[in-house]
Amino acid sequence: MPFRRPRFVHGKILRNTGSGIFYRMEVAIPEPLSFVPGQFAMVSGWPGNDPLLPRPLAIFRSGGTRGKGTVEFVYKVVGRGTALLSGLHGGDPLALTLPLGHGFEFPGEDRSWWLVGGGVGFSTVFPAAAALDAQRSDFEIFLGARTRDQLPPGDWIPGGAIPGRVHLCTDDGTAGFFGSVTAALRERLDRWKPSGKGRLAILACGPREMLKTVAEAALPLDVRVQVSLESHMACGFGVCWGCVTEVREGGKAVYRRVCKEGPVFDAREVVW
Amino acid sequence: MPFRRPRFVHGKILRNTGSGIFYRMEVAIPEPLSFVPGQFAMVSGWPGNDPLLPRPLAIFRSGGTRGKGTVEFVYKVVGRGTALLSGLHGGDPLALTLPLGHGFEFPGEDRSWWLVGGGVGFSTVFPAAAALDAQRSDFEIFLGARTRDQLPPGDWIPGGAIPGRVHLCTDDGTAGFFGSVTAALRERLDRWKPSGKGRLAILACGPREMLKTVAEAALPLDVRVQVSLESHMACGFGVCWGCVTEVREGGKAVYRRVCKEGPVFDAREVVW
Amino acid sequence: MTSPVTPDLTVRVGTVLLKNPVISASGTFGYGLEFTPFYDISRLGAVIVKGLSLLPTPGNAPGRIVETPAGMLNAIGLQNIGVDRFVTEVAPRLADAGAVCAANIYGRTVEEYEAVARRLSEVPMLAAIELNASCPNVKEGGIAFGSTPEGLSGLTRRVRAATGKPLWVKLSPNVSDIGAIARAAEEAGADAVTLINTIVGMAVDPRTRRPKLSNVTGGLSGPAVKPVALRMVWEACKAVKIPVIGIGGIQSAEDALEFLLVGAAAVQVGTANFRNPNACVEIIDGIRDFLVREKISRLDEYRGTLLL
Amino acid sequence: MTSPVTPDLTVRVGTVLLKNPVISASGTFGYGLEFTPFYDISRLGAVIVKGLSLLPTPGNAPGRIVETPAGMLNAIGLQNIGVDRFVTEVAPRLADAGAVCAANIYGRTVEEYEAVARRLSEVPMLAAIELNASCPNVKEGGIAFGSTPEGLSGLTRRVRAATGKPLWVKLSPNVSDIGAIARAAEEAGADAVTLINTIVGMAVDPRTRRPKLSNVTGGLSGPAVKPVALRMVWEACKAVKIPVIGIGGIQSAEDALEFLLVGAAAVQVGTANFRNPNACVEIIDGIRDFLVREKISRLDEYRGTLLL
Ligand SMILES: Cc1cc2nc3c(=O)[nH]c(=O)nc-3n(C[C@H](O)[C@H](O)[C@H](O)COP(=O)(O)OP(=O)(O)OC[C@H]3O[C@@H](n4cnc5c(N)ncnc54)[C@H](O)[C@@H]3O)c2cc1C
Ligand SMILES: Cc1cc2nc3c(=O)[nH]c(=O)nc-3n(C[C@H](O)[C@H](O)[C@H](O)COP(=O)(O)OP(=O)(O)OC[C@H]3O[C@@H](n4cnc5c(N)ncnc54)[C@H](O)[C@@H]3O)c2cc1C
Ligand SMILES: Cc1cc2nc3c(=O)[nH]c(=O)nc-3n(C[C@H](O)[C@H](O)[C@H](O)COP(=O)(O)O)c2cc1C
Ligand SMILES: Cc1cc2nc3c(=O)[nH]c(=O)nc-3n(C[C@H](O)[C@H](O)[C@H](O)COP(=O)(O)O)c2cc1C
Ligand code: FES
Ligand code: FES
Repeated sequence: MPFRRPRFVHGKILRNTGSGIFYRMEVAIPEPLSFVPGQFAMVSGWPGNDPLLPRPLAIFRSGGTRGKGTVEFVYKVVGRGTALLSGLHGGDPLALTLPLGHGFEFPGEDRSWWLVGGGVGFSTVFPAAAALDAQRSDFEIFLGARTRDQLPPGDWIPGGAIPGRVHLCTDDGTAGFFGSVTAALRERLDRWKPSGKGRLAILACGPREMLKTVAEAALPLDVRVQVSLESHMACGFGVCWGCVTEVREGGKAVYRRVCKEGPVFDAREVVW
Repeated sequence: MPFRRPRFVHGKILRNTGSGIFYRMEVAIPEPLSFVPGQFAMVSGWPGNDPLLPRPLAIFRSGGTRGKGTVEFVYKVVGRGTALLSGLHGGDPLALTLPLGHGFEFPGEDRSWWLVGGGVGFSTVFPAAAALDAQRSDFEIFLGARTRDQLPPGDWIPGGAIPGRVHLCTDDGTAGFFGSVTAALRERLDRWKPSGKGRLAILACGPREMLKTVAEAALPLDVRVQVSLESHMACGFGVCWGCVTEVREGGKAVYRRVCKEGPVFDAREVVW
Repeated sequence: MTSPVTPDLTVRVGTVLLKNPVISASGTFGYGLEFTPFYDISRLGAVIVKGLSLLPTPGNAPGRIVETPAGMLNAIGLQNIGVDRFVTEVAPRLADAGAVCAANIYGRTVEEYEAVARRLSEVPMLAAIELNASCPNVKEGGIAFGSTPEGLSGLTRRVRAATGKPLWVKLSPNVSDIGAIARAAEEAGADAVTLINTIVGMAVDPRTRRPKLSNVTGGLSGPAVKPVALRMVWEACKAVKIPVIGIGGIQSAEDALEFLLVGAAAVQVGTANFRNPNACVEIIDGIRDFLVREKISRLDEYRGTLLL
Repeated sequence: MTSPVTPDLTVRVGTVLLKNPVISASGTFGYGLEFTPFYDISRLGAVIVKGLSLLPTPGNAPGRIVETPAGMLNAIGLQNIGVDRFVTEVAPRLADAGAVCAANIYGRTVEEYEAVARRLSEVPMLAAIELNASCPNVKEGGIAFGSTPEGLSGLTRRVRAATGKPLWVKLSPNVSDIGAIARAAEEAGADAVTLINTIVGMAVDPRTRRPKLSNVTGGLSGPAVKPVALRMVWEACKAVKIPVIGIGGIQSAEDALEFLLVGAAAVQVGTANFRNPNACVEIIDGIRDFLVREKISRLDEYRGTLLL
């Protein structure tokens, strides 16, 4: 049985290769892992105590068989921790706590799925797309980047880069839609007609401003929007209360842990 | 002109390969370097501030031509810093301050040279042997290790592992002389007859206890003994006063900096 | 003497007997139950839960943690569910898990401290109450009480009178003379002192020109503070006769042994839990291995044997 | 406003004008001349030499430094050549090198402090005297004076009367209320305060059971202490009107800017010199680049502009 409850494991890097501005890293772990799209791992792979804290990375994929698991991540170098990760080689050890957090929900009544990834946010929504693709659900993908080179390689896209189903957007127009991913989403929403088949659901991950815009565009149309938030984390499993974000619960604004009650929240609850 | 005064340079690792328990690392530096055997470098090659301090390593060899220098080190993994070094790969950056310290002296009147290296101490005396070999001076090498595998590879020995000239010693008798390098040295001293050609000089590097024994055996015979001492260092270039050792100067015991007045001291002056 | 196979790790903190000296630190271990996926928390010497207040506390606005070299600043602001929910919802589950537990408490006023202590006195499963007189992140988090011997003495006396539980007083390191502070707690009736809480620190962003924490300042913890914590624990051990519980930057068995060597009765592990959720049990195992290697049959023979 | 090509980095520490805010810290820069192989030391805002005493001081026995997570402990014990040799042998060479210099001083008694200050008053090339009232590593290194406002006030007054040089008083961080200490120095006539000196710490070897420093305790410095130093500098800036010189864990221009942002008039760089002898000049260049990038023409426009 693949494990589903959080564990701290010592992994070993199998591959850690760059593709454009993204790195894709595969790690061998002692047992196969079962995860919900949107869940993440806390990763620390460097010697010494500086940086001290592990870094959260969405679980991109998992595999393996009994006694021999693998897990994959996709990341972008933005600071010291991710720079250190990018310098690791096959064979190097990596410590992981996983799977963590509350992932996306897939209730039966939602039948159409739109997945929105801004920047490296695709690493969080692709696993959801892969799951939908596997069960032959109806989904579309919206990917936003500043420029062409900052889009993920086409063969990483679950189901392939099928035009009409995959909407690439670049701020500078070097690929796909000329403009932001939220602008493309708005256009698509304008053309969208609720079918009899069920509700539309949006799963989004990206910069907070983007998520807010997605929520503002879609919520008034009674679309169910789930957003995966980011936050600085110390522990990742709910014991430090460092990562909180403000959400509305029962009419009251309260601080909820992004690592535990999130990272995926119902967009209606988030205090933007 | 190769540089001789200390500089802080950013190097790039060319090779960093293990041979038995020793690593040999070659680093490209911006300019060729001229050094005195016994001089050392402060090396720091890891990201982050933990470990914080650079580590001293004897300069094993230098090369290169104008605008393109190389420097080599030999080291043994004993703790965190050296473990980090051993994990570095070709292409990785390395920061170096070099050349540092007061190296061995080669005054004209000393004509016979015995070089004594205990453990990784050979990394400090081999450069001296290489210099003597180059000027066809008369030298012998004594190398001590716990066991056969902990001796340096024969082809690292300046002038080659010529029997009679090179005395290998192992505590467990698995190679060469069965016993400590100091025991072998004592035997050799018993057989030694001062020739008319000049004085005998001993250059030694290794554990402090070994150096003390060398000094006690040789100084009474009026042999000139130079020892290279170790010490925990913060700066390596004489500004923190962290690395001092007690030496006698003009009849008084004073604290002198191992990194500046040393690491090579006249064994008569050291307060053991 | 033959080498013992399983050294005796038990330690005594006043009247409280612990199966080993490793205690999880308040604020870094949630309510304890979050660790049950990782290991059986009854293996710990004790579990100390997040600081409890009379009423649920929302905590500070986000921007609560900043990483620093080998350390971190936090300004959580003591977000917690309040003592009532702890007593009714959490304590029974901790008891079921077989954990030895202590509750860390704080109040905005002396009266609140007393009320929380009184409420917790009714909970049989609690082995001790740890009085947080040193949280730097809320105005009323005790640091006002904890930074002078007089303030600490007054607070300790009042809480001492309010509860029959063993009382551990947690000290602030932001003081000139930790020995005097520890003595004040001892004289006021503390059964033990715990130190150190976090050191007040700050971080700002040169570009945005803003503090990185919403609270402006926060508490520094982690390996960075270990040398300071060890020195203060050593000084406290010399200053008082009651047990001293050492904490600050402990990440490994080696670190824990340093605190035990200078005289600590037990140790707490905080920030280390974040990077390695198994830190506490790995430290217990490491201490045991050390004693076996050094042929020491009882931890008590090792404690406080620093050679000067 | 057009982007300035070369921003104005000059700062004023009281009456002392510095070409930039970066000063090398006492005890980490030798007598300054050791750095001449690396760069032209006249490029620095100022150079502060190793703490000078009336007579040459041998310092502590070896076992003087220990590395700690992102920091180090030192217990050098103020080994130095004494004020006379400094005045006759070193000062002229520093003057030749074109360096702006301040001398850090300490004494075992108030009288010794006065005598050293008096002797240095005769040296025209010295821009200021920095009074070390905070060395934790020798009994008489000032920490006794520096840990209470009264002690510091008395010492500062006496040294103030003994010299006409600008007097910078270097404060100990091992206190409950840094603001009160800074005010004491100000009221006693200091022209500026420098903080922080090292935080008292300790390290022991669990196996040998011995302290790692011959002096048992030592002073913690380096990146580990930066958050604490920054907080204290911020508090001192709010407490006094005289300039505050910020120090503690600065390794990069970004770090230095944090101190300037909270109000420091200038900064000192200590431990960073060890790993990177060029640290000070790289920090100067980095500050300049930052101002260019941010289109700030004068450092003085940036200093103390923290947004709260
Ligand atoms: C649940 C979750 C899942 C994530 N999944 C992925 C993923 O799959 N791939 C990926 O590339 N990244 C992911 N991230 C973001 C990733 O964790 C950060 O980029 C990383 O921690 C930065 O570390 P660093 O040391 O490189 O940067 P730092 O040096 O720590 O910081 C660099 C910059 O990034 C900012 N930053 C750092 N951490 C965060 C954070 N958690 N949120 C927002 N800003 C931050 C800093 O303020 C700074 O401006 C995820 C974050 C969360 C919370
Ligand atoms: C001038 C000089 C030249 C040197 N040349 C070489 C060389 O060519 N090759 C080589 O392998 N080593 C050499 N050394 C020793 C080398 O510097 C240390 O092995 C290294 O600093 C240890 O770092 P670490 O982080 O791996 O060990 P740490 O984790 O710092 O320490 C591991 C153990 O080694 C001890 N230790 C650490 N540093 C020293 C030291 N400087 N002296 C004595 N004990 C120490 C510690 O106390 C501890 O027990 C030299 C030392 C000096 C002073
Ligand atoms: C995120 C966080 C929250 C904390 N909350 C509390 C608390 O509620 N009560 C308390 O007494 N100490 C609290 N502390 C302090 C720790 O218990 C401990 O004293 C300090 O972190 C030093 O130990 P460490 O370096 O092992 O973390 C907290 C520390 C951190 C890092
Ligand atoms: C090895 C060493 C020696 C020091 N000697 C002195 C000294 O003689 N006088 C003094 O005022 N401060 C001395 N200090 C303290 C530093 O000047 C500085 O205040 C402290 O190290 C914090 O700054 P940093 O983190 O940048 O090193 C010394 C520090 C170190 C590390
Ligand atoms: S990161 Fe610790 S509670 Fe979320
Ligand atoms: S290591 Fe700093 S003086 Fe020698």
